[in-house]
Amino acid sequence: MSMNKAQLVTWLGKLNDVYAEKKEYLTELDAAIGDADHGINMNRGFGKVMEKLPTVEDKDIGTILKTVGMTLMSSVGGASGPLYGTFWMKGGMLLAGKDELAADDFVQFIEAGVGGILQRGRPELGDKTMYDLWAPVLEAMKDEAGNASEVIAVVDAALPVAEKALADTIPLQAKKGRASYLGERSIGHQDPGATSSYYMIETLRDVLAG
Amino acid sequence: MSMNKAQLVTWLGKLNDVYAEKKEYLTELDAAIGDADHGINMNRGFGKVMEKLPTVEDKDIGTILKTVGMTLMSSVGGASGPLYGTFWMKGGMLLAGKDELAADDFVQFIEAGVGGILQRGRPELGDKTMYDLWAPVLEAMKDEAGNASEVIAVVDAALPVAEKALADTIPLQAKKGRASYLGERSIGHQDPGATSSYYMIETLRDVLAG
Amino acid sequence: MKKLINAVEDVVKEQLEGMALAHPELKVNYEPYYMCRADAPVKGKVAVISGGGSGHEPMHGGFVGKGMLDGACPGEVFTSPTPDQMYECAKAVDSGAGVLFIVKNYTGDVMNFEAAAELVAGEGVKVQNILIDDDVAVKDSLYTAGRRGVGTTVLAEKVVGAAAEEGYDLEQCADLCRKVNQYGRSFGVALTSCTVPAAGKPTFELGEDEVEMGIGIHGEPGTHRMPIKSVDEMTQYAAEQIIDDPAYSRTVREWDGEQWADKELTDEPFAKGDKVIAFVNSMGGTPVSELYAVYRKLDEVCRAKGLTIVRNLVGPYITSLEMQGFSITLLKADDEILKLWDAPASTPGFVR
Amino acid sequence: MKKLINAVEDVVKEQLEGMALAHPELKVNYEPYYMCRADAPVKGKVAVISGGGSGHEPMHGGFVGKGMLDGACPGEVFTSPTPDQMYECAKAVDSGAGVLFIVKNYTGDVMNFEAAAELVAGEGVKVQNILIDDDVAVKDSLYTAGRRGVGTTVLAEKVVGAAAEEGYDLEQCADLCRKVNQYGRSFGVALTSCTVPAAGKPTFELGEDEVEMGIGIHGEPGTHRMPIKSVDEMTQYAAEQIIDDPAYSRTVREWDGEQWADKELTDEPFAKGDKVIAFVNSMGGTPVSELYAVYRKLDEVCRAKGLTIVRNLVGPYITSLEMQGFSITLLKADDEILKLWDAPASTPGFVR
Ligand SMILES: Nc1ncnc2c1ncn2[C@@H]1O[C@H](COP(=O)(O)OP(=O)(O)O)[C@@H](O)[C@H]1O
Ligand SMILES: Nc1ncnc2c1ncn2[C@@H]1O[C@H](COP(=O)(O)OP(=O)(O)O)[C@@H](O)[C@H]1O
Ligand SMILES: [Mg+2]
Ligand SMILES: [Mg+2]
Ligand SMILES: [Mg+2]
Ligand SMILES: [Mg+2]
Repeated sequence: MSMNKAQLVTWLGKLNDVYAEKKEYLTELDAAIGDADHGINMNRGFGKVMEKLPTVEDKDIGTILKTVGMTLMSSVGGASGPLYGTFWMKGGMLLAGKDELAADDFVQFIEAGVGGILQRGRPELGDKTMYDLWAPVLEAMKDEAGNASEVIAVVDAALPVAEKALADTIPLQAKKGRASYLGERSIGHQDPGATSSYYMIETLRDVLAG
Repeated sequence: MSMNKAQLVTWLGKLNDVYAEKKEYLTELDAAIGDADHGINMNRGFGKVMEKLPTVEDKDIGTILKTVGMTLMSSVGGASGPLYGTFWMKGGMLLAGKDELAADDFVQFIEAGVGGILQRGRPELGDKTMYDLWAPVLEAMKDEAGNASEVIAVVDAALPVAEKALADTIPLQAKKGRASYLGERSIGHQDPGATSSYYMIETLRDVLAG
Repeated sequence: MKKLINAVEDVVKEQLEGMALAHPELKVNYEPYYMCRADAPVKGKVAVISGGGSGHEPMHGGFVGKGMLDGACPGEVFTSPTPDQMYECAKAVDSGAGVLFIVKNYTGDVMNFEAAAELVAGEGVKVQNILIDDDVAVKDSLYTAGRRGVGTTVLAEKVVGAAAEEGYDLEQCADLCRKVNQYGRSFGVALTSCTVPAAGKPTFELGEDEVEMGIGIHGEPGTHRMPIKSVDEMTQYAAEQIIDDPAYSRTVREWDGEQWADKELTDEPFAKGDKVIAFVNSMGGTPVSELYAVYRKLDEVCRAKGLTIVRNLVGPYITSLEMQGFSITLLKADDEILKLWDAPASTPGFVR
Repeated sequence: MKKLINAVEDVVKEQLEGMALAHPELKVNYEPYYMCRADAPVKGKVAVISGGGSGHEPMHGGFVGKGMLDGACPGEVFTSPTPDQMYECAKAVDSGAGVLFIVKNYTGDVMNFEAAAELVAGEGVKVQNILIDDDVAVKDSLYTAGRRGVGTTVLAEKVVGAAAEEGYDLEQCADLCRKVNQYGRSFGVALTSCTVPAAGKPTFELGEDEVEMGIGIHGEPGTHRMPIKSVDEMTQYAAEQIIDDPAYSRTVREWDGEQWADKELTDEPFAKGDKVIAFVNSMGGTPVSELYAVYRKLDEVCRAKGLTIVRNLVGPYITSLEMQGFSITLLKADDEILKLWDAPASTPGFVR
């Protein structure tokens, strides 16, 4: 089964709920190694997405994704704003005109999005950023999509990888973003951006599972 | 017996000790209804008096008193600086050329000094200031001097009056100086300036008693 | 006590040394303390001098320079300076046109400046003492030492300084200063206490959720304490204390050239249609960003009351060490005051 | 949390409204947030824009005006602004001579300004992004996001703003800004933490006797904590971190008109005989009086190291909300920089 527009809209709505619920938690993660705003930023951003969504709900998936990206870009701020903004916008540019996504389309969206993160933030593997989650997730998705699988299978395959990648950010020393100023003191904390990225995958899995 | 120059010098030296010892206490009294500096001010002032004293010790009593007044005037600051400065200076102007003070001279010194306080601060009886101590003290001294008494008797007569007048400042509401801003909240506290004035009389008594 | 200081007894001296190093256009004298324009005396110009306890910086030392003060006399922290300071300062800056002392109405300041005026007059120098007593938190003058001198002092130093620069003579400067004082009213709010270095601990204790209303500038308690409210509510309260303040009468003592003479003064209340200069001041620890939230509401309250803010000043100008809090000053501005307010000034703490 | 605020979500908006009311010479836009000179675009003049999280006031909004910035883009408190702000601001102030973005080196600011530059360039407007990365507390650039942009930003806005006013073209402005950044170094010390309104509690806990050394400007912890020392000791430490800092190399990304290009930059260390502009800054809650104690010692250390302070700036210019503490910035001053430093400026937060 492919992923349709209704599912995309549900995903965004649930993400908004999740970031509202996890606002404090994400902010606490960011307080430990950053500046205590990541939860506030994500919550503000997806709140804005909810405001914009009704105006594009009946448009194609590409338009919706682009709108999400532009909205995040102009409301989240900080490091995660341009990263997530670019992530969704790149997907939107790629999927212009589509009303549903096959597994291949979906993986291309993620690949384009991760490419956007790379271009904007120039993270390297092990820098303790959201990229440390997206890189293995993208690999897992590609592998699964290679089996001519469905979107839900692709996400299913990615979820345990994401879970592990998230935990794997804990022992890392940050080398990008604000957390890098802490040097060795950044070790032992889970990366906030990787955590908010993890919720994207986990929430999508819930939506697709129905 | 009259009061001689050596006794005056001893008095000043002992006053310096007293204000050093009572620095915190006077400051606490001032913290309650003023700005927490009276002890610091008096201590600084008499410290300066000690520095200046050697240069005038062999001069006449008038010169010594004037020097004390000018030194306090230019080192104490706040309200008490000009008040005590004037107090001692007025005495000094009156007693120019003298090397010892008969009871009459002494009472004239105090009378001139209190006149200086009145002129500078324009306190009224019951305003909760040092004047509430000096006014009855001056009366008691005059009465005793009227009996053709000695300086020590004059001071002896004044001491219990001073003690009572000091305690009597407690229930008063301040109407002059910083404490007046507290309105009714100034009631129940002993006036710092009256307290430092009380030490002048008490210390002189000790000196004269030998 | 967390402060950028060395030994407590050197605080004032070392801060003056820092000012002297940073501002060669000032002359700093250490025995006794005063600072003055390095180019003083300025020929033919009335010399304007102020002073008071330290701890209110940039006032007064930071306002020494062309267009404001000729000299300033700093006392120990929160303790008024002594007459010898004003005397020496006056001698250093008097050009023959006389000296105006701007004195904040605190018993200590008043008496020390009076003693100074007598000394200065004794040397044949023309001198005038004008009081600033603008703090509406003090209601009566019969049972207190009268209203304290607070925010209006800064505005008076600007306006009278400009007048002296323009050639006003001593009497004109004194009249103008008296008018500015009578046209200005202030009210202050403390969010935190402050610590006098020599004392080592905060002057008063304030709960985590409390503010002190109607404070002066020496960390003294105010008229009352209340739970912290929104900036809108606190601003409205402060602004109304000022704007609704009725006529205020008291007796002041001024030097008439020969001796001290009592003078009855009555400040008229603000009236609908008045133009005002609005001054929102930080007590030292409140950042300028928060002052703009005060200004926002103040503007609204003024409009509602029929006052028009025609100029403003927002920042830390008359402070109480590191105290958090703010004060509001409104000064009725006639054409003379406005023109002088707009005149150039070049000092460490105020540039126009 | 004791602050002069209403609802936490309105803090930035209401402070901007206050600024707009107090400074009619600025235009404040709310959707999205930016402020610019009311007389922008200024014909033929390069437009200088900066921006960053709020909470550092008067920087940047307080530096908008003749001789400094054409526009400023405030983000939420301590959160970098978003590209649409810079885009709209640039469109409002560009006169055709192009736009210079002065960007403090924080990942968020860098990425948002890069996105903005792409948008602006996409409209055919000439644009340049120049980074400020002057905080010597960050030692290496290989294992971190590189040195943070702190005090030198203020000096760059003054100097480059003056250059733009004098007719420098975009490339000259960019070259000058890069030079100022390379000539400037800073170090900061916190005595207390600060509270982001939306967070409601202090960002870090600091003991009654502790200070945090090597801080940035967002309440982030520094390089290390130590017991509070005398102002002389803390100043000496900070000054030596700056003056003894060796050559510093890193790669920056600049827009070459078509695309992003990496550039290797090396800042040379200070050398005996250098003239410097010394900037002693309050983090917001430290009063100016204490800054002069810092300045006093800084002057001594500079002399001992063979540097001559030829100009100075002392006050709260780049703050972290109500944090107590200070930072020192030294900027090597050649004739070009000095001339532009001395040029007039007329903004809410800086007047010459
Ligand atoms: N250069 C970078 N590349 C990729 N991700 C980054 C980079 N820098 C920071 N991040 C991510 O951004 C997150 C922080 O986001 P946020 O707190 O919203 O922004 P800021 O750090 O500006 O306050 C980090 O946890 C990290 O995952
Ligand atoms: N107008 C006045 N007349 C007489 N004594 C006064 C007057 N005002 C204040 N005092 C005295 O001065 C004392 C306070 O002195 P001090 O604390 O040194 O000065 P300040 O109040 O300026 O800090 C008061 O306790 C009171 O006795
Ligand atoms: Mg963050
Ligand atoms: Mg006192
Ligand atoms: Mg005092
Ligand atoms: Mg942030």
